[in-house]
Amino acid sequence: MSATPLIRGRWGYASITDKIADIVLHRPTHWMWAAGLIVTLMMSVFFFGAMGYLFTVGVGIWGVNIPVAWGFAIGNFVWWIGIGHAGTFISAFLLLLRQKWRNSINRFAEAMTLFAAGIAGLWPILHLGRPWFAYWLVPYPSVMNYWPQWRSPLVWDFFAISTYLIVSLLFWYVGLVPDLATLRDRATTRAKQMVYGFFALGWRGEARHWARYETAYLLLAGLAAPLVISVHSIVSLDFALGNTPGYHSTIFPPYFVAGALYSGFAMVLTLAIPMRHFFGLEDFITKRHLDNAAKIMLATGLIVAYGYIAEVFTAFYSQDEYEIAMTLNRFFGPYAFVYWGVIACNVVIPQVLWFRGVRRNVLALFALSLVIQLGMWSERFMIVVSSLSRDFLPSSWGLFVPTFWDVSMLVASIGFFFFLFLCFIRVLPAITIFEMRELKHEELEGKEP
Amino acid sequence: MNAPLWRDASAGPGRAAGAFDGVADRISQWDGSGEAGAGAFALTRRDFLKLSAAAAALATAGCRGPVEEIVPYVSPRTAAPGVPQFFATAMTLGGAGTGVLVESNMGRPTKIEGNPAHPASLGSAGMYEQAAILELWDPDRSKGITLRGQPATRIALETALFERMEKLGPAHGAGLRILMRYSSSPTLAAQVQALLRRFPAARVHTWEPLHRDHSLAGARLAFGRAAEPVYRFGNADVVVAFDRDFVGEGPGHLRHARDFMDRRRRRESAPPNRLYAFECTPTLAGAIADHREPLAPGALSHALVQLAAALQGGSADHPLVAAAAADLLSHRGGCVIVAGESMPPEAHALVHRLNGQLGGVGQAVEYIEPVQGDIDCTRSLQALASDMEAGTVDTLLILGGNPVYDAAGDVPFRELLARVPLSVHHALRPCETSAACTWHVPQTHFLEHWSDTRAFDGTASIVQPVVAPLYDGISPHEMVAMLLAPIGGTPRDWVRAQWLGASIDAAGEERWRAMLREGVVPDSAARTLQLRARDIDFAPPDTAKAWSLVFRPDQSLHDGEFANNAWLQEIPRTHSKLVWDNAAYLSPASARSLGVESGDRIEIESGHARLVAPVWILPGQPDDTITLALGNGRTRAGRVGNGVGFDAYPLRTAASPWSRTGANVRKVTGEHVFATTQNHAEMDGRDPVRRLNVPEAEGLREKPLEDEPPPETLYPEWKYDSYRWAMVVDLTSCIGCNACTIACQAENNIPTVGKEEVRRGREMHWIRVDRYYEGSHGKPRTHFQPVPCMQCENAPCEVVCPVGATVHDSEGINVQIYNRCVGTRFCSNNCPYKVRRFNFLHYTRRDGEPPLDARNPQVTLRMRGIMEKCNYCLQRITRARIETEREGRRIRDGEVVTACQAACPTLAITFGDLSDSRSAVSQAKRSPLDYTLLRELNTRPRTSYHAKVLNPNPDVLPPGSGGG
Amino acid sequence: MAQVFSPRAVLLLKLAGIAFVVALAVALVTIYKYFQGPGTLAEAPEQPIPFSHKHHVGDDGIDCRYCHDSVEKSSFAGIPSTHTCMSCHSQLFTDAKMLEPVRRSMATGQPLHWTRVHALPDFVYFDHSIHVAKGVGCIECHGHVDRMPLVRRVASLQMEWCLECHRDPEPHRRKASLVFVMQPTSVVRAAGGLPDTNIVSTRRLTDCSTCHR
Amino acid sequence: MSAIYGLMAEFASADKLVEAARRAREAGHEWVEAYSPFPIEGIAEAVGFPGSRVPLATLIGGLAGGAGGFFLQWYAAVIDYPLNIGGRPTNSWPAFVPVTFEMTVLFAALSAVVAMFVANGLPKLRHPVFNAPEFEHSTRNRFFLCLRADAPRFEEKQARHFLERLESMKVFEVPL
Repeated sequence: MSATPLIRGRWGYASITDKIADIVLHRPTHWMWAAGLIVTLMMSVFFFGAMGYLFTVGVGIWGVNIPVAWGFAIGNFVWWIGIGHAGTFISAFLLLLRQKWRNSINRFAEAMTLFAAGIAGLWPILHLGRPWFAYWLVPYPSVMNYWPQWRSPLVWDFFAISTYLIVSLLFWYVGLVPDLATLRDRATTRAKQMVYGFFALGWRGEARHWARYETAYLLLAGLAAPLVISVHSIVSLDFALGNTPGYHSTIFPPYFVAGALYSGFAMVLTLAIPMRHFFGLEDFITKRHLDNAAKIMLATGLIVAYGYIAEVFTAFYSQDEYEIAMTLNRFFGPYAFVYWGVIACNVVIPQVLWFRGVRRNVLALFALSLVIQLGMWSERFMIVVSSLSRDFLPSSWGLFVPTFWDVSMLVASIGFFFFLFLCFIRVLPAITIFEMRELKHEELEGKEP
Repeated sequence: MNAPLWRDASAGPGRAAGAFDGVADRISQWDGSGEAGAGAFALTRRDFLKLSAAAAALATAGCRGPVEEIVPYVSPRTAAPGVPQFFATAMTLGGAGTGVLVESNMGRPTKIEGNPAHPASLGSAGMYEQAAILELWDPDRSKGITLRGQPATRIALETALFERMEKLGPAHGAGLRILMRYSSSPTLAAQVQALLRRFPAARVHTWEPLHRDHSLAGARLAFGRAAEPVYRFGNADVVVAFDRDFVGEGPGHLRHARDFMDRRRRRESAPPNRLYAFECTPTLAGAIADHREPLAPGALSHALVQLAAALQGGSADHPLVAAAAADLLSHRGGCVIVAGESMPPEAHALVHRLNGQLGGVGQAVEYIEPVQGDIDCTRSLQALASDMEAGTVDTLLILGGNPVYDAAGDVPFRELLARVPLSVHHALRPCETSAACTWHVPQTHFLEHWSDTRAFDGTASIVQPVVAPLYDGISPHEMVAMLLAPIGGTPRDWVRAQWLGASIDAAGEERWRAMLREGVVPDSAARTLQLRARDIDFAPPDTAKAWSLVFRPDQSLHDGEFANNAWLQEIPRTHSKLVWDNAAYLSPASARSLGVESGDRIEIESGHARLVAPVWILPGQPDDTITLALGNGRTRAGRVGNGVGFDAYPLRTAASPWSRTGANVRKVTGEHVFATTQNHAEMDGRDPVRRLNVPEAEGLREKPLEDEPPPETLYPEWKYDSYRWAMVVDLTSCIGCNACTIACQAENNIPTVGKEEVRRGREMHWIRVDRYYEGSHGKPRTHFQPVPCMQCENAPCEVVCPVGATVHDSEGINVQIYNRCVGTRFCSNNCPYKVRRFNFLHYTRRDGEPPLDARNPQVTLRMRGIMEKCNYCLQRITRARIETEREGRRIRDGEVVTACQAACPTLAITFGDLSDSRSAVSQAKRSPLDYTLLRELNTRPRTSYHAKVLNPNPDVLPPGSGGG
Repeated sequence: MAQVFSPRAVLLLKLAGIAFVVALAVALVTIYKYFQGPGTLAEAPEQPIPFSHKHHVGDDGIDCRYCHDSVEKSSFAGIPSTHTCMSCHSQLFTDAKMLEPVRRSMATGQPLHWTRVHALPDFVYFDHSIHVAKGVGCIECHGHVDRMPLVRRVASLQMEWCLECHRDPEPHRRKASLVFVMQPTSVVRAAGGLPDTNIVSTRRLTDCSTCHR
Repeated sequence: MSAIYGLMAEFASADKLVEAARRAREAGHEWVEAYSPFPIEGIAEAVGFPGSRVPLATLIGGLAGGAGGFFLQWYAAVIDYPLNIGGRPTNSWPAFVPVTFEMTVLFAALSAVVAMFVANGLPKLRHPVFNAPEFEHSTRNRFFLCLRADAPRFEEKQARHFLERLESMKVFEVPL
């Protein structure tokens, strides 16, 4: 493992605390942050306006049809939920694996997870023909004596995603409590003191509290780890359990999870790189962090690539005429450009990550993270749309053409995501302060690996 | 049964209230009309009840029952509010009547089906008959009399006409002209005679755009008198068709299809019949033919001449003609040659002679008086035109029809009308012609008036109204009566008198009731004429080199009168699968030579007329011919039909109504966007349609098509302890006519979605007819396959629905619970047959959708965001179940008939209960030809198919002949 | 360092918390109530004529079918025509103020507009005839109309209510000939009025397609 | 003098705090509380923390959630409204697994967090230690040891004397 320290430069408990807390408490608003906030706010407003229009007119405003009954909405859903995986993965897995470098990135990664997963959760509802009845997926004793249909992967989705959201929120909040206490004690105005104080729940860092706290946190991590895997596996079952050629495949769960982390870590970089720059956090989020994230991207990317190969292989190995036709259709059909785009963005280009120079080149990583996210979105589109467009009976084949609303709502949802994130970094400490102190402590103890 | 019927039929004013009760949550008290309220309830969610303005107008108009007694079709049920009743009547199209049964719910006609007792129907109904219900409810119908576009009163009209008649009286009516369409109504004929007796100098003209001048002229050539052939395809082992789509169009086509397919299905007794089709534009007859040869119009005549020669013992250099000749000769007495209207009169004469020579006459073909009379429309219209030109026409009464739009291109009818001082247009809807006339008089729909009509074989039917005129319509008989000296009685009396004389005796009354009840006048079929065709020599001109244009009626719009009918507009044309459009059909080769693709535009110039039309490449179209469908491009059809497609009439001349040679064609810039319901035409080796030839079919007796047991499953078999509904579709019998699709649309309140939505792939038909090509693009073999829901026992759609909105019921039907559906569309993704339809938008609120009153009250109207699909006409099953349960017995085989099954002219669809091993469907399932679609997926469909069996001549191997 | 929260602040927060919980509970109950539909013992709605079933059925003992004449033949029980009313009231109470609307209706031919008491959801297909045929007494769903001066709804008409009987019809059925007897089914059954018809399959009764299509 | 919550000593480093806590316990002081800006290894033992029962709560929560989840599905699909879904058995238990799993995780996580807060007596917005001067540094860079006055055998003078002998930066009273 590299020798570069996880905290660069000469920092003490106090200075770490002040540095991070002041971003929230004292730092004057930067014009770029303000500009970003306004732009993304406008996009968010459009997003909700579009929803209103969608609800009044119907999903017909999108390009969906028969046979392609699922379009952007489901693709976006899968993509967002994928992005929403990195945070909890970082917090949970890396904690269990004693990866100390997680401490400086887990807080904002978890926030990212929450926002992404939240937005992801919107899409299936927007996608419904009658969204106002979405609550029928919730089991409750109704006057109809009728229940959800438990064999449907969509019901599993509902449970998986809501569980994931709740657990991630708990995990994130529990992690926040000591830092909220810090902000409470450093708050300058009464209001801030009250607000932070309220959410800090009167935390006072007593030894027994810390002991129980760490146990609970570890348990949460232990629970969240399988949860992360389960969520995208279940999402993948929406497809794998279908009989459509291009859906019906056992490779989906692992390959979806890998893809999720792939895009998730890409998003972490997309967020971390500008943040560390604008808020001068280079000493906490060091190149070593970026390097590690890049390595994980490389690894998950290779798993995804394996998934692509395996799909093609099984198609021809199985000699199933429908699978073969589907594969050829992906290669040369009307949506071939998407497929090759996916291969380029997710498989070919990311191979540059083998080079240390690239992994430590901030700009290169940033660009790459965007490429990968584009690639992963295209992959979702490829799976959802091109598979449906040509299934069993040639007579029912058809194409999907996105409409203005398809595209604009996707873009707007991205804007909404960044809006939430921009708010977050000015309201809560984007880096776990107490864990940084702990890290410093261990460093002093010479325990730092 | 007077009182109850009368009550039931007259449950009207209440009904209007009823429809609104839905909103106001009140019910009206008039007998049964409360049910209408309940109907409106059951029928729709509350928000559906906010009717479109037009529909509201209708609802307020309400439907009073006709004032006279009308007699329902023999119905197993006792009349009660909420129980539909059936009335027999007849629809006239192109002068020939087809018997129909009209389902009436609380006095509101909601569906039209065939009348089993009627020779032209035998229980089946075509697209036009069924879609006529939408014509009745069309909000664009004329709402009142207009004088130069301004509302006028009936009094005003009557006075105007009366004065006119007074004025014309001295001149014996010189200057009075009536322009009619083909009519086979004895009553109307009698009225016209009376009129001519009063005004000897008056003239009656006839114009039917899809006239039968050629065949009538041919008969005159052959027999020296007009006659019409009546075919008995049941007696024909070999049929040779020259551009004659005898199963798809023209008087009696339903009957022809039935006879032909009955004969073909009877494989056991006799060898199946064989059909040779020499035709230009691909038609249904061509699709079911064992051998089809695409030929340009000129070449067709030559082929016929060759055939004649070959039959004379000469030789034919066209191999298929030779084969056909040989086949005909070896089946003397059991064969027939049929020729289409597009063939020249000489060709018809020649065919008559050949049929006589082959002994077909008396067997497969008989001759009768033309039911619409001996009329030459072309001459008749030209005569009228020249008189209008000369200004000798003073008063012109146009009884139906739309000559301004559909007169031949070289008859400038609009301009000529301007020279007529008083012109009265009497039609269902305001149209191009009414705009050019002084008066427009709303006509009653045939469901609103009394009349009579004759079928293709002369059988007469009484047309009885099942609902009082929705608007102040005037029936044709009343219209003519206005010109006559005032006579007593009502149209009903006139019609009755026509058939029973003035006598009101009990016997007569009983006969009258029987006529109305059965829908046919007993033994009224025309007696056959004994005719011998004389020799005529037919030397067709050399086939033209340049492009030849072919004019055909639009498969959905007929001559254009159905242009405002959304159901018909959205029915895919059988071969091109185009909707809401017509196109210039080109063969692939011709398209290549012109350098055009489907969607490109070409300019066609012929004579003085020129036209720009979008191209659609149609496999099976002969090279160097362009087929143009008439009936599109209406400008004053109504909200639905305006500006759909292009108008081809201007290119058509009186002299050459069906084809023209020597047209100039060039590609012009611009793209046209077509909407088609099927994007991929080949089967890609997946063989959804299994084909075999007779010998192979015989072989199946030992080894059925599907002899291995169904694939293994991990799950225990689900036990079905009561009825097990199932369906079999026989692909041999299916002629691809779309009757099932319309029937389903009418029965199940299926909305239309419009061109743009179809283009997006959002059509709603529950049963679609897939069309596949096989073999070369130039001369493909065409296969049709109706695809409803397969009602899989292991339904993939059900497993993925998160809210259990689609589940199996205990009788094995895969039901869709609309009020539970949230619209995830997962079920559609998981349906390998893609038979599920989704309301992406609020289609039932579209403009042009029928009003609530026209809907089937037994079926929920679906709002947006809901999935829907075929459910084996659940409402019909339920009705039967409730009735039989009340009687404490099981449903008998054949007691439940699905809408598609009822409509099918060839009985291709069998439906019934599998738990009864003697039921028709159980027997069908045991046939060696039975197979299920995508069996390897182990969805265990309840709907299965019988492979398509063809009977090609072993001596010829046509391109792309079938092979399982 | 000073305390962030004064005792008062803490107290307020606690109260707010309690208030929130209570509010939530109330909200849930209200929603549940809402979906229960209007109370099953709802007030009888206003009618154009205060027609008393109590009088006609209870006192005069007129058979249900006299007015609701299609109840055995059709999905719809039938609302009596003005003629039906007048068949008696052309002799009785001919000048009663109360019956003015009936006479007017008779004169003008304009139907009376009653207010629907038993309104099923739009997507439910209910058929009176089969229920009557299978021995489900009127009283089962409509209650003691013979004791109602003005008819009101006694059942929720919710799906759960329908299912209750469809899942186990036996206790709700009686001899077909006794359907119109205004006695509780239990009493009728005890008096030997056990059903003489049979239910083919109760599974069928709980099929979605039995009521929805 | 008014009643106090306890006596508090302030330290500059974690090790000193641990050391102090240990010594305090050895010196027979009970109810020793140690406050630190981050979790310190060994401090819990030093102040004599017996160990938490949060894991047990989590286990129970998880099991309950899982069992409840499965029962809900089984009851709804088999008992309450059995339906023929695509010809599958009403008790399609393999299809019930995902929801069961999610419910297990959900309830385990919830009970872990709830148990932790409850055991810690949180939320508690007001607490005497917040009265201690400079206590705000306990969330920054200072470490505090508190001997509670209400402990049995607490004797203020002796306690103050003890604390002053530790290498603390300062010793002060925590007023109630």
